[in-house]
Amino acid sequence: MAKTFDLRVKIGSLTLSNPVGVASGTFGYGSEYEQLIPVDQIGAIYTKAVTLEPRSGNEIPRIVETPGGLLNSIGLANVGSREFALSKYPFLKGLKCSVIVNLAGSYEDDYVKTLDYLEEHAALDGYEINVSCPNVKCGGMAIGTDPSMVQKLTERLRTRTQKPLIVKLSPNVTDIAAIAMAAQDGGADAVSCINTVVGMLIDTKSKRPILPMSTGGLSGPAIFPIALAAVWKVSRAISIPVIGMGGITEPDHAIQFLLAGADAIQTGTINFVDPLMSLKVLEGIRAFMDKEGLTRVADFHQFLPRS
Amino acid sequence: MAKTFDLRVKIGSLTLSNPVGVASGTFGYGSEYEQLIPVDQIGAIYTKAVTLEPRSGNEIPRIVETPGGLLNSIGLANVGSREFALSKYPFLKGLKCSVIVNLAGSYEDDYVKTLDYLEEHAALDGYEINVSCPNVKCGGMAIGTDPSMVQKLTERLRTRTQKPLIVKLSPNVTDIAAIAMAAQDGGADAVSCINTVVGMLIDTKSKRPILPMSTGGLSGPAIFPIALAAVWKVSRAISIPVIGMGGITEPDHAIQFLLAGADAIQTGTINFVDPLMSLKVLEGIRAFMDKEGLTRVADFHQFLPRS
Amino acid sequence: MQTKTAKVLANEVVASGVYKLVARVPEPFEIPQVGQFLTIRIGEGIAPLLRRPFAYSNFDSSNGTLELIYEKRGNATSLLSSYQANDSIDILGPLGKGFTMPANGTLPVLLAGGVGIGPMLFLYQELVNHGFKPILIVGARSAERLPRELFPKATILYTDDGSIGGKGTVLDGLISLKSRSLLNHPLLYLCGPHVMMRVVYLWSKSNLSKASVQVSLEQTMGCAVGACMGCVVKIHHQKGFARVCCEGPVFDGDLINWE
Amino acid sequence: MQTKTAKVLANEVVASGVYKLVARVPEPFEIPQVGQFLTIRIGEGIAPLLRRPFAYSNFDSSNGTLELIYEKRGNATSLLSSYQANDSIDILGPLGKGFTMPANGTLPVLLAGGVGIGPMLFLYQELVNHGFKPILIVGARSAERLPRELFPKATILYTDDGSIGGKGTVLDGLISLKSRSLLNHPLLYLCGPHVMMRVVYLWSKSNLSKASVQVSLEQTMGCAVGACMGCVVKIHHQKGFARVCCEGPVFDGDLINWE
Ligand SMILES: Cc1cc2nc3c(=O)[nH]c(=O)nc-3n(C[C@H](O)[C@H](O)[C@H](O)COP(=O)(O)OP(=O)(O)OC[C@H]3O[C@@H](n4cnc5c(N)ncnc54)[C@H](O)[C@@H]3O)c2cc1C
Ligand SMILES: Cc1cc2nc3c(=O)[nH]c(=O)nc-3n(C[C@H](O)[C@H](O)[C@H](O)COP(=O)(O)OP(=O)(O)OC[C@H]3O[C@@H](n4cnc5c(N)ncnc54)[C@H](O)[C@@H]3O)c2cc1C
Ligand SMILES: Cc1cc2nc3c(=O)[nH]c(=O)nc-3n(C[C@H](O)[C@H](O)[C@H](O)COP(=O)(O)O)c2cc1C
Ligand SMILES: Cc1cc2nc3c(=O)[nH]c(=O)nc-3n(C[C@H](O)[C@H](O)[C@H](O)COP(=O)(O)O)c2cc1C
Ligand code: FES
Ligand code: FES
Repeated sequence: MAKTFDLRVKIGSLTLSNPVGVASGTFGYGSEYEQLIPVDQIGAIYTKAVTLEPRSGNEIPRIVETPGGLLNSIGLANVGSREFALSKYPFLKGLKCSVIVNLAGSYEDDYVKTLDYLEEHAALDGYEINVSCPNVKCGGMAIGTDPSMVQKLTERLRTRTQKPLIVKLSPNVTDIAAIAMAAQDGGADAVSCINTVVGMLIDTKSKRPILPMSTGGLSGPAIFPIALAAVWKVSRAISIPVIGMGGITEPDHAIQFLLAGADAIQTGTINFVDPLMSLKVLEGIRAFMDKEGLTRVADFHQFLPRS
Repeated sequence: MAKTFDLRVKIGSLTLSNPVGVASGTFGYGSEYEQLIPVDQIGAIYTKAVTLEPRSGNEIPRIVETPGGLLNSIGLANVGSREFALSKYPFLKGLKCSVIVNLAGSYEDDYVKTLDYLEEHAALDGYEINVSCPNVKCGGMAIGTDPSMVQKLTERLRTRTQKPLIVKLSPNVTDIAAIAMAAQDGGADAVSCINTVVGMLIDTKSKRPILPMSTGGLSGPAIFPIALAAVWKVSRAISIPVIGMGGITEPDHAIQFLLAGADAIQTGTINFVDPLMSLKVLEGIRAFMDKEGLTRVADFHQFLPRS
Repeated sequence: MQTKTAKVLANEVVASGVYKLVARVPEPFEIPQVGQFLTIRIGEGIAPLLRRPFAYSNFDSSNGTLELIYEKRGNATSLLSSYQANDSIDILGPLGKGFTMPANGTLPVLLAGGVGIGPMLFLYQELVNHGFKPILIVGARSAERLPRELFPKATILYTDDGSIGGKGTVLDGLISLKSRSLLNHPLLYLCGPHVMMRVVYLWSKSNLSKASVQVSLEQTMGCAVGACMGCVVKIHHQKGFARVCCEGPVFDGDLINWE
Repeated sequence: MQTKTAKVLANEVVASGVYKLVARVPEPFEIPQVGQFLTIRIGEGIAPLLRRPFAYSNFDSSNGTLELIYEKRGNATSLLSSYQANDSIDILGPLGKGFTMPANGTLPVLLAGGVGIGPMLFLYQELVNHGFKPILIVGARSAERLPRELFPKATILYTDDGSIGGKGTVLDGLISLKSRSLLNHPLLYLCGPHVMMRVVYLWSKSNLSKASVQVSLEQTMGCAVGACMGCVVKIHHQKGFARVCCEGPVFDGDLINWE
């Protein structure tokens, strides 16, 4: 007696087929994982950050393991908007699942120009505005830690697209709820949280920071409790959807995000470890709903009401 | 041919015999560990927080394990300043190692009154001002996330004691360096960082937060890279000594803190796992200095100069 | 209390999901009292991170051989079940306050639920050695969860599903003792799930005159030596809470706030 | 590329700190090219977290048996060395671009340093199968680090301490080949520590006319499938970097920015 669940999630004008996405920077442009997972079954793919011009990214090493985590300093390495439109867009456009482009830049204008370019040449299902990358000298987190800059940027982007705008929040702030409110006030359709936590390792042999820019962004299991607290707080401060991520390694973590107030989730670092985990998480969510008699994703919020 | 090392560290008017301390809340009032470790060899004991009045602390459970970490919600449970003076002070006073009292309160006045009381009735070697506890409704982190409040509190305490004042910083801020500068401007002799990171877990069976106040403080290996980045930044913003802690589980971690700019370190959660780790860390620091030809703790700072 | 590297002598399944670990502690060792516990650092990694507490279920002071009975519950106990003879384990103990021995002439009744059986077997033996004639009632979900070979012959069994012994809980066992009017000034010793202890305590206080009840509690532990205030239980006392690790794990039931 | 649960057939010490792992991959399996690699999820916990990459050192396509040679370096490889026959391992492969076979008549010279030996043994075998007469030069710190039983008979050995073979590095081996004037239009294949490959590459470019050099690089990997941009190496090309996991690990030495 298989029950039917309504797993759909609405983000602005967009309906995701299910709440499980794969996080920006951990799933490339989708095609890299094509042989390892039936990509179309994922709720949403969030692309690697796209900037107006191509970026070669930071020096090496860019990745190092920490206790229960991963510290990265990719530096928004990406092919740039033109090449994205030429070589990545066709594949992504052909997918049945929703595709959200992760948008990054150094200054407000960069975001605007990139959005304009993509709207015209590579229109997909929505934008995740990355104002929270800790691995670039300007832009990124510098914007994402200031509520007024977040609001202003969101407002400007809002006037230029009907597509869903999702603002991706940084955990490296005193009051993440204030940033979330600024995004909501600016007209965002949703927020996603969290991006990576600023972290560092030093090589005691060379006596130098391991990463070229000294610090990097921490992701993976270690940050799960931090991410859950962030989603919990943000969910209680705003009324638009919240997309939770950070340290998911098993379905139970995703369920915790949904219970905390998230409407959708993203698997990140764990995709590197188990490329099928996003769909295992989806299966686990379904099994939980079955066992608990939940029929819609919103039912998760009845236990710890968002407000 | 055993070399001699000068392991001493100066914090204001106080000289610690070596850079390794045991963190507040993880070593009780010292006597609890007496049978397990030669307490006198530790550089400094930082007591469990002392508040003016006794506090029974938060509801249960107060402790839960996370991936590579420990989430706690003790809520500053402690015997209060009078009982501290009566029953804890005599043992602590008899120790050969330095003893720093961790001071907490809800409002600025509480800190002042507690300090005054202890100065008169239970004078030890210095005070660590806990403005960073995430597990109490008021005080704690509410003060520690606001530079002007930190400066004002430090200034007030400064007028009332000659003893070292160490301000303990919270990582749950946008700009930890700004808080450190406020402490320095207020007259602190040192800062210690970091206190725990706000985190949360939800029990998907009961569908409730596991901790009674929903969120708690994350410590242990998971937070090590976050703590190291904090110490690195703080060390580059101020000139007073920095005491590093967060996630140390082995000597190499402590050495990373010292290289990042710390003058001393504290072992915390790991004391629960291996009660001897503080002294193993000290031994590891000594071995590193021997191998690298360092003779004083300040020599660690030559590789990555603080400013 | 002391930290020691003990050597595993055996680690075997004694019932479904239940194991008995036997290990040798090198000299000089401290001899645990009945009801005390130890903590084990399981694995060497960061998950599990904290040491895990287990009650002694036996201790041979002639050669430092300890025994414990444990249930596979999560990460740490699963990993513990993979330890084999000759492996080393990092232990810290003995810890906490154990059971108080009864006054002469008292009838000790021991009620164990689930893996609460470990300390109760130790206590049973100790009471017999001291000349008492204790009664032991053990409850479990079903027969296969009971390590019956380890039990004294006269053990009274109860299972939720009636698959062995009486159908019901250890409280039913206690009630049927009462109907046999064995109980005057009984001394009850309880170890098991919190709800079982609560129910038995409350029942005995209203149904047995002058019953005194000792309970062995569980709580998540950080330090296990009284330093972190993590392992508390609510008590009827102005300070509000007591630490299970050092003021317990054995408490007089009257002290506990059973709410 | 595919994820598979393979079964360990053997995992043995073949030299000091060096192991050979043999595992059976269930059907249907993909057959790796020489120079490709796979990643293994070692343990099931959160530390080590990332999968670890290893080059195939052999593959029997009749029954899906893979071999790899690895060195115990840190956490993950220590844990890997504890795997035993019949244990399962979670593998992902084959990954990356392998070696290009030489044109007929070319003399392939293979230089391996340390555990760079794995893919070189595979390549050697493959070249022999294709009718080439490759030369294999292997270097290590000292004799006991060399799994010599695995080497073809004619292997030229060099050790830093001279404990076996020539005293020096594989470059000394290459230089002495030149003096024997074996080398016209040689095709060099390198796998080993970055500095060794750099030195050999630079020397060969200035000392051997028309040498072409293929190098197999190592870099810390996140995804290993080209998605994360984590594993890059600097190249002489406007895009600045190439991903080792999918554009390599084998590169034409001329492309690499050896700075
Ligand atoms: C004083 C005392 C004596 C005990 N004696 C026994 C015994 O004799 N036999 C036995 O099987 N079990 C005993 N326990 C319980 C045992 O400690 C837990 O079953 C074990 O810690 C579970 O760890 P886990 O990782 O396998 O499970 P997890 O998945 O981590 O947790 C399962 C449950 O175990 C408990 N637990 C987890 N971490 C801790 C911790 N750090 N400290 C205490 N409890 C924790 C929690 O209640 C949790 O819900 C005792 C506990 C205490 C406090
Ligand atoms: C394409 C490729 C092929 C390889 N083939 C072999 C082989 O055949 N035999 C062999 O012994 N080794 C091989 N290596 C190296 C092997 O992957 C590392 O030795 C191993 O990952 C070390 O892990 P650890 O936890 O034991 O050591 P750690 O203590 O984690 O690290 C030791 C060193 O290993 C490297 N390393 C750590 N994590 C990673 C990672 N996620 N990805 C890549 N490198 C890492 C780093 O250089 C680090 O300094 C190969 C690496 C690559 C990239
Ligand atoms: C290697 C790597 C690259 C990333 N690149 C981006 C990026 O380009 N844009 C972005 O918004 N987030 C990026 N992130 C952050 C992730 O999308 C995610 O927010 C974070 O890793 C937390 O989730 P996790 O713990 O599940 O990985 C990256 C993360 C990693 C590990
Ligand atoms: C159980 C527990 C109780 C703590 N209590 C206090 C406290 O009373 N005052 C304080 O300043 N910090 C307290 N801390 C924070 C620690 O002193 C330390 O800053 C933090 O745990 C990070 O270090 P670690 O990762 O090594 O544990 C407590 C930490 C733990 C785990
Ligand atoms: S476990 Fe720390 S006080 Fe009991
Ligand atoms: S490891 Fe991710 S791109 Fe190569």
